[in-house]
Amino acid sequence: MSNNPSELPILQVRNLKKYFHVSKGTLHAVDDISFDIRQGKTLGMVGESGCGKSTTGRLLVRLHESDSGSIRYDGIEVTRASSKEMKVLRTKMQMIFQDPYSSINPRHTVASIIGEPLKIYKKVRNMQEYEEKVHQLMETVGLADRLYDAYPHELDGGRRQRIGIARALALEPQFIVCDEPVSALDVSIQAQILNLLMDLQDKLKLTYLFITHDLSVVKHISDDIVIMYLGQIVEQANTEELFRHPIHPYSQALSSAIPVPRLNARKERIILKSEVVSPIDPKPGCRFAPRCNYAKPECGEADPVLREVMPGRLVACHRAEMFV
Amino acid sequence: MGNNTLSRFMARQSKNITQFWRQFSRNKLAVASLFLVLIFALIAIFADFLYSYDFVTSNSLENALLKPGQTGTVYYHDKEITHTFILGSDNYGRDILGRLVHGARVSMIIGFATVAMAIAVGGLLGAIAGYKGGLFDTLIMRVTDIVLSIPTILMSIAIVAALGNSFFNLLIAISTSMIPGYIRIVRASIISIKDQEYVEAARCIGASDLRIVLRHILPNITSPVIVQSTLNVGSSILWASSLSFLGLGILPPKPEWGNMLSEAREFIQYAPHLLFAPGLAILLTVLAYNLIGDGLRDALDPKLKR
Amino acid sequence: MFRYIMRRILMLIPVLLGVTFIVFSLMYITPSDPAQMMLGANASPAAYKQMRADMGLDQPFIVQYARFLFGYKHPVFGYRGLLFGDLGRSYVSNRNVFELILSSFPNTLILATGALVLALVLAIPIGILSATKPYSAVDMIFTVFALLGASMPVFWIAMVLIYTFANNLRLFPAMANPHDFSSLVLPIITLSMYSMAIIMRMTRSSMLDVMQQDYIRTARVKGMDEKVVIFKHALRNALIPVVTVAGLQFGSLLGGAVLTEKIFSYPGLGSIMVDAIYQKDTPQILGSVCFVAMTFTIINLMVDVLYGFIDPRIKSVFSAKKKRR
Amino acid sequence: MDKILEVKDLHVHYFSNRKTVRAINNLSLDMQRGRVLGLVGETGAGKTTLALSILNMIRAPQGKIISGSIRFDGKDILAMSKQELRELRGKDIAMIFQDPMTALNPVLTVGDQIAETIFKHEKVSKDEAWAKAEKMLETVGIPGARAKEYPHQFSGGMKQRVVIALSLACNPRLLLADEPTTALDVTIQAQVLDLMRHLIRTYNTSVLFITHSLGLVVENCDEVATMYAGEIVEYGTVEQVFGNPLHPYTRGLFGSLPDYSEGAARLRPIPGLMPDPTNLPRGCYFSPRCPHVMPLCEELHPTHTSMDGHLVKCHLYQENANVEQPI
Repeated sequence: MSNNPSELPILQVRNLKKYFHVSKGTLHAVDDISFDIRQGKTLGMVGESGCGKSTTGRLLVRLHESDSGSIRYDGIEVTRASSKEMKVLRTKMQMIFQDPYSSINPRHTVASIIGEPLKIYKKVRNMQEYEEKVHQLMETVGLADRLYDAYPHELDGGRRQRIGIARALALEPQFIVCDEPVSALDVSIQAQILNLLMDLQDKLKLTYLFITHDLSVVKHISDDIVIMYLGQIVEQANTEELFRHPIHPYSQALSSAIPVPRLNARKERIILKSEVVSPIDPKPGCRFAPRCNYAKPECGEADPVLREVMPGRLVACHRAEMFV
Repeated sequence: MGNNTLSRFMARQSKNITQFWRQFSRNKLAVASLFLVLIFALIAIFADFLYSYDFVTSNSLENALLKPGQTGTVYYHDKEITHTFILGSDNYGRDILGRLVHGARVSMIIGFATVAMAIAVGGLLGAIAGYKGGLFDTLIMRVTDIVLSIPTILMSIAIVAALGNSFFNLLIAISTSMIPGYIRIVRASIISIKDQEYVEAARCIGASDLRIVLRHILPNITSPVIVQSTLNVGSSILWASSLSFLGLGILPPKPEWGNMLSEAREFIQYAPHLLFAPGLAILLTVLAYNLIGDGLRDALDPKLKR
Repeated sequence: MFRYIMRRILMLIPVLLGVTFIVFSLMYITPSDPAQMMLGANASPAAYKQMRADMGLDQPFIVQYARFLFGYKHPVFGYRGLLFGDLGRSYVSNRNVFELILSSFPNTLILATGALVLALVLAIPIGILSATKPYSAVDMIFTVFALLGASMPVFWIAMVLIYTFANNLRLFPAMANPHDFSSLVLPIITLSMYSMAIIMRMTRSSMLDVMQQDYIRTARVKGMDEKVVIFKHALRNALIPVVTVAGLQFGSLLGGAVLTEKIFSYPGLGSIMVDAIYQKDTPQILGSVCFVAMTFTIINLMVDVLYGFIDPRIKSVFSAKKKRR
Repeated sequence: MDKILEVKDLHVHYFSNRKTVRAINNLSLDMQRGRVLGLVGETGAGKTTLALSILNMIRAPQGKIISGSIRFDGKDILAMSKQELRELRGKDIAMIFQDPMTALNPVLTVGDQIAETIFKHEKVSKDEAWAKAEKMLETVGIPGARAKEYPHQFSGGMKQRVVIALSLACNPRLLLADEPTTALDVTIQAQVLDLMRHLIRTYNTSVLFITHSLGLVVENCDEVATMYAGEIVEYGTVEQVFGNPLHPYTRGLFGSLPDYSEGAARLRPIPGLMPDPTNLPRGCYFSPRCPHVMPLCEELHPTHTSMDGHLVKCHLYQENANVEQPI
């Protein structure tokens, strides 16, 4: 089994931290997280707004500088890569952004957006090769040829997102951070894009970090899942396992909150107390405790550690054994 | 295929221009203003063909304070000719229309030169403040605050007083008062664009800082700068006439709309036409630039596209 | 709130120092010779040299600037310095600069206040009316009127008003003085024209913007009368940017009444400053400009405080800061 | 059953840039008293326009109700005077908007915003209105003392509770809930929906529940209507529509959902895009995307076919109500 290349982690994150200094204090956006992403697989990263999932994605491709911790991609330390190494790394890891409206420059044509990485990396020798390559990328993501010279404002959200995907594919990367790529889209378009992403993964042997707040999407597309809450990972497992039996009380609540569009699927929702507290200068102790239906006084004392409570099941909860 | 690329590029540009013009031409007042400004520009360019400069600056006291349409005898190249003063004459017997025509040239040059200077300085400082941030930003914005807390007219007067009364110093005095505006606009636009995901995306595909500024940020801040500049050409003309009126800009006998009014002050009781012609010239010009600015604002606003 | 105001006042200090530095530098490079001015043209070289030394003009720039700030000991030309509230004496009239400013500033204040009040009283209702009927004939007329107001040179408005109402109709005097209200009518109208135009346009666009907001739709969905929607729900939100603009306008009216004051021969601060610049009367220029800059910044501060009363979001920023300390 | 709302042959157009956006096209819809009707559709289907039309809130010159009738409790809303409409809005019909962040006036206290509605519609003094506003806040789980606070002092979920309190303050007979939880986080969404379900049951309010989520419909609604390009293409009880979706568009929506096609490796999305509302196809609006398109579909616009109250607007069912179902 261990010889199977798909089981090897292509990306290893260890004790990653990112704090932002804001006027009210220190925002613990990403607070000491560690995880691996297996080659050719999809890791889903789930959490509610402000849990640090987007920051994590940006740290991986170094759009933000991390405060501490390590990110190893294919043996290269991303956090300390020189600008030369970064240039090489960028051809291997790319990102697809959330907002199909703000993530592409409104003043550039479809072709110049998709072709920009080719020009920067001088991947093509002449104009003819450039045009061929752009056409090929457009075909890969399902954009009609006639849109070559179109401007983004002439296109709908789904097509814009395809542009973003084509741009990310232009450098032929192996790893792509997908930051909520479908959450701004309507269901029928969302399904088209999800299918596209899965097809591309099969065809090009891509590895994804798939960031989303939508559990049904992540359940559909991911092989493994990490669930984040206020900058920390609360649970990490294989997708199937996690949805069959969520252990962390927060995972339980999330999983119960998925609205299932089937008759007789109505189930009891776990209703959590109050709302997410601020990630600015969090108090010690379990960050979920104020909303947890099972919290005990000791939960507010020490930070729970992410630990293996069952084979292959990592949970950060003081009372995890109760739910196993 | 290369040929194809070029023709497609041209087609794209003409599509953009057509689209822009369709938006702009919906504002009839702005189109009329553009027309007016073009006429004024032509008059300014061909001023010497319409009236010779010597003629509009030399005195002929026997023709003083003629009413519009009256004729008088003038000496021109030592010849005696009869001249119709279409808009009358001033207290030195100079032709008002002729002085207006030459004044248009001065105003036009001042308007464009000051705005160009302000864009160059203000744009650069604003771009540094917005893109680099941190210490540069603080420093530039503090100084801007300081300059803004001195009333602009006093600042201009003080600069002219300090540097001496010359055309170039007048340009400096006026453009200084506009620089803070450009710093703020450019800085604000850059900061808002810097937060856009497409700038992050550009960084992600390995674009350098220079490329990001030139290809992604600059094209997106031209619209607000163009709008601001159009409005500023108008206010610059207004400022110049105010300073000339105070005796700090263009001094008589050089023709300038503001100093024409300044000279007219004592005679308005007897010759009200001295008051109306230059005043209306300023009013119409400034109004036209304001209307064009409004029209551009609407036509260039991406929110109103399509 | 109090702490916030105190902090803002402390922040005034560097700004004012910056202003004095800029103005002082400008005056320093001005080609004028105060010593010559004091002595007249026929003074001997020795006397001239002595005068320059007495006035401290032979010192390097930075020393002169420091003396301006911290004072200068001399039996005739000495003064305590800006930081101690002494701005020295005018080279021309030999009067105390600060006293001169204090005697003329109230006159300017009367004019500027009158102009601002007139502008607000007319501009805000018209702006609201325009915004409630956008693109109607009424709106178009007022929009053109506002554009005209913003495009007319102040001195020209003044001259037209003088020609019409003073010279021909003889309704108001052509010269203004602070003790005669009827003489203030024309300068106040002149001065308010531009501000009125700006405030009108701002009120209109801000009101139009607010009327598009979701909470206006909420108010209508609740069945509120249109009057309540406009005056209770929309106006307070729309006024926030209007207050800023009005504050800026008031500041520039105080410092920028120069042209109006000159034309109406009105004894205000603006007239004094222009005369001082013409006469290269450095202490007078420095003193007046610093004074105006300070007034301007204080008005901005007052506008910010006023925000707190209109916009609760800002008030809570004040109190949040208080709580944290 | 007793109908609280009858919409007949409604047409609503918006006008912009010399183009006419046909937002609602020949729409007919009935709502039963005391029931929750789910209205499903994607962005641009005209869901919010329908809700605003029911309040007669389409404002000239941008938008106009071209024709049709809307009867609320037998009274024609489109024929009401402005005064009658103001009395109807907020009292008989209330609305909840999608985004709680912008739905509340930032410069007025939440108590004031609730109390003014009560004061306007009920014969009470200002003090009584305020007291009732505080009570309403407590009903939605917010301490009454917070009535004196401003919207920015509340979190997103709390704001939506305030909006709910506001809309239910005068005990309306009909509530139009326009994507009331879309802007909220999943766990907060669960809280708010739980609260809404409870209140609707308590007050016996009829609700038009607008959403794009089929999952929320099955959990919250009694009937469901699918909307596409400004018309209702399918209508029935939740059991009818979810048990046996008829219209190809409704089926397409189900096929697009990851959680529905559990186990299936691929989703089955609808190909193509929503038609341009300024340039709708001549025949069935769905025909360009429909997997079962027939020549007739491109020519003729279908009308409703009823099968035991399960309505569908599709030529496949036009000829014979018992036609074999296509897969």
